[in-house]
Amino acid sequence: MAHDHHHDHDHEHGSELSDMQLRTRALETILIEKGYIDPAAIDELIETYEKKIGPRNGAQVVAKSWVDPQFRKWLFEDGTAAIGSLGFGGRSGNHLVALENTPSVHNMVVCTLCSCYPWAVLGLPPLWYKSAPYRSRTVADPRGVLADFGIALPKDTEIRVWDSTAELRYLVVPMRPAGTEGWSEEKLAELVTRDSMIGTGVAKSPKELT
Amino acid sequence: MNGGQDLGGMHGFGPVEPEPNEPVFHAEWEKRAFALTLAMARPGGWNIDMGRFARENRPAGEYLAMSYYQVWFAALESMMKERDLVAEDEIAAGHSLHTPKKVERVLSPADVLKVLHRGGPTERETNTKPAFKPGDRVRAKTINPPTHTRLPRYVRGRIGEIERVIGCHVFPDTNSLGAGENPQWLYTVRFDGRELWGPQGDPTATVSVDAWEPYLVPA
Amino acid sequence: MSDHHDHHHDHDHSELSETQLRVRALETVLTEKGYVDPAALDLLIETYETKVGPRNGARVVARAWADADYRARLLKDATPAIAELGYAGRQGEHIVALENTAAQHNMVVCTLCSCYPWPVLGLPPVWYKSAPYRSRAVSDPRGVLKDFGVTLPNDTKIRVWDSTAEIRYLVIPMRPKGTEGWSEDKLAALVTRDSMIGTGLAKQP
Amino acid sequence: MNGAADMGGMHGFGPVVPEDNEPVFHAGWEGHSFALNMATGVAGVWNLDAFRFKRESLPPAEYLNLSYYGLWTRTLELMMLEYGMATPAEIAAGHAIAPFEKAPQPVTAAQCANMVRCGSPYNRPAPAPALFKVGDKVRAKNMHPTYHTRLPRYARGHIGEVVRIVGCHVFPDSNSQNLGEDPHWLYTVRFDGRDLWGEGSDPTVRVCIEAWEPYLETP
Repeated sequence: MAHDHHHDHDHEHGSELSDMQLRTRALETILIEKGYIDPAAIDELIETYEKKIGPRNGAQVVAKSWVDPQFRKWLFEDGTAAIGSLGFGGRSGNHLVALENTPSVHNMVVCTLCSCYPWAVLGLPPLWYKSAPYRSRTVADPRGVLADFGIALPKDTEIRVWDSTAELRYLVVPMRPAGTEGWSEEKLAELVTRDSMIGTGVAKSPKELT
Repeated sequence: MNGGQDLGGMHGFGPVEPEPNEPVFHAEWEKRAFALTLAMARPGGWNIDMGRFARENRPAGEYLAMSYYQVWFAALESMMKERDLVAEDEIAAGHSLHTPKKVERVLSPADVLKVLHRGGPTERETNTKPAFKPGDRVRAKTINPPTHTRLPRYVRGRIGEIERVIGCHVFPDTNSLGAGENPQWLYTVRFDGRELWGPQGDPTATVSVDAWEPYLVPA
Repeated sequence: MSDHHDHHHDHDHSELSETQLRVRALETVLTEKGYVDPAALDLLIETYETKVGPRNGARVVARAWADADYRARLLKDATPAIAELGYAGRQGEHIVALENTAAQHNMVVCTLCSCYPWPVLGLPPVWYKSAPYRSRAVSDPRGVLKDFGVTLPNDTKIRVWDSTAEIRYLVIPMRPKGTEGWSEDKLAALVTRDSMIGTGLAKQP
Repeated sequence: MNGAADMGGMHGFGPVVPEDNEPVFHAGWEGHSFALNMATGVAGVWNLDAFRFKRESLPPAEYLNLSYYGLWTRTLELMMLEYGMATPAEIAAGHAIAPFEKAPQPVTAAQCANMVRCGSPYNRPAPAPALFKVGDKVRAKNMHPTYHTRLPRYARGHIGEVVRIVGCHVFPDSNSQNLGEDPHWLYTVRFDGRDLWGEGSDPTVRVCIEAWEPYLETP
């Protein structure tokens, strides 16, 4: 069964790629010929999300919240404003809510209906976030999904899943790892992984920094 | 399981398109896939509920993209592979490559009509009493087992009325897992269209499902 | 949208030939291993292609129209009443007959798979097993009836039966007017398959 | 609508498979599919909710078998057809076919950069006070509209607690049908996992959704 599935996937992926390549190019050509879009706008958008906006933004937010109690308080009271003060916001980040992970509560974010994700602080979502397995199972079996990521939480930790059904976007603030006392924001930000800000991971420990 | 097979109330599939003068089978291979499935049940040692679970137990996109007998055939293949009756290399070669397993009984042409006539009755003797009687209001439980169940998603959590006590029948939820027939009382439960679908429901329509006692609680 | 449909059909066709090859390969393997007897397969196919079909159900309905005692027996306990006519067995072990009246119209579906009363109706048509029927029959039965060109009065109650267990349902359509004194054989010719599923009505004389 | 997009609680899709060092786009065309969708969004011919509705209206088998950006490209094709930006012949040819009217003003890189920076806020002035307050128990209505809605099936009919009043936001159910923004109060509602999935499920799980006031009722 598993073997068959893989076979199918390869098959579809391979044939779909060239098909979609052609169809996407066709649309782009039409839109440019008809004057709806300036080709430079397409290049600008691709470059922005490939190079400029990504999880390093979110990591800065988290690191600051670890060292600056006032910022942390503000972040949980008004995520949009606090995050905006670092220069992040806009598209898929107009209404940001920060969620605090603690030893007793672990937060996880999903969009069961499509693929809502806080682009402004995390960039574009990875494939797994948009996949049927993640979208179907996270609300019903979050511990099982965490196990797919190699994460096992204590049995009595409350797990809060946030299904992004509206235009609110969630940023999980992971727990600060032990042994990082006195670290700079820049160094702390290196511990903050993308997955730890979705809730499918935890921040790296100092040992994991190479 | 909440899979591609649980279609009640889904949108987006378009109109029903009846085919004029539809043949019983649409291709020669469909006939063979049908007959093989019926003929292998006994030697294969599976029951109807295991067969249904094997059909639905796949990604919804795969289930929905397959034709009807493609689903049957895929389930037949997977059940035979699970039981080491046939291996993938044999299907690829189109010939037997490994020693056959001993099986219970091969269906002979002489037995075909007898077997079809006997069918597979699912009613069982019991000394228990049914918990509900006609007219009782019941709520279908909220359950979401990842394994086979015959309680469709669209009735879960909804309130209906017991219309008929059918008898004590084999329970698919356990039978499909090889965990025993575990017979349970079976009822016809009638639901109002608006109870199921809310304001979008047709006030003149009701829907009845057959539901085993473990699916129901008093409302 | 139409190009999408074409696309899918093409896709299905290429899968068909692949499935065809796999089915043949599997049948060869099973025959060589002695798990199946090819003559039994041929008999199974012949039975459902030529012997068991909606003519069986039509005879049951015609008898119910012509014989009040039989009708009463059929509606009380359909399995033995249908067996009187020689129809029984696989996928018809527990049959319930549903009476259509001017006040109430019955329709049968299996949202979870394809349950269908084989001994009286044969194997189900493709549309009965299709996603559009299985999804909409329970939530929009009038819309489905419209797909079949059937419009019922607004105050007719519609009862949908979702075959979730091993109970199989046979709809007894209303007897058309102007058929008084007709023989059972002549009546049976009015009984369509769809009228016994509830997606159609009996033919008019 | 109850379409393939509404995946919460479905079974059979297998494990989540994270990809090491995943690139932002897996092929050049994916970046272009993404950028085209963003840029046409800036053009303002349609709104985001209408786009989502079109995407989830694809036949479920097609939706489930397309890759993520494949779905975006397919939806963009359908939107361009519906809103008269291209003809089927043009999409097949991959070129504009004369005669056509040239758009007065193309979407520029500067406009796109501005959209990325500013986004598009969804909060609006409130036409009336909020009906619910934090701590209120609310029931998600049992509704099954055939049009776009953001109330997932798994939450319908279940009771939760208001944990936040988000504000007054554009209502997708109306906006997706081009019936206006019709803003309504938006709440974060928290459900106990056992209420959603049944008695045997994980007691430590809570699920929060955002729900507009018309989705909710007092239990």
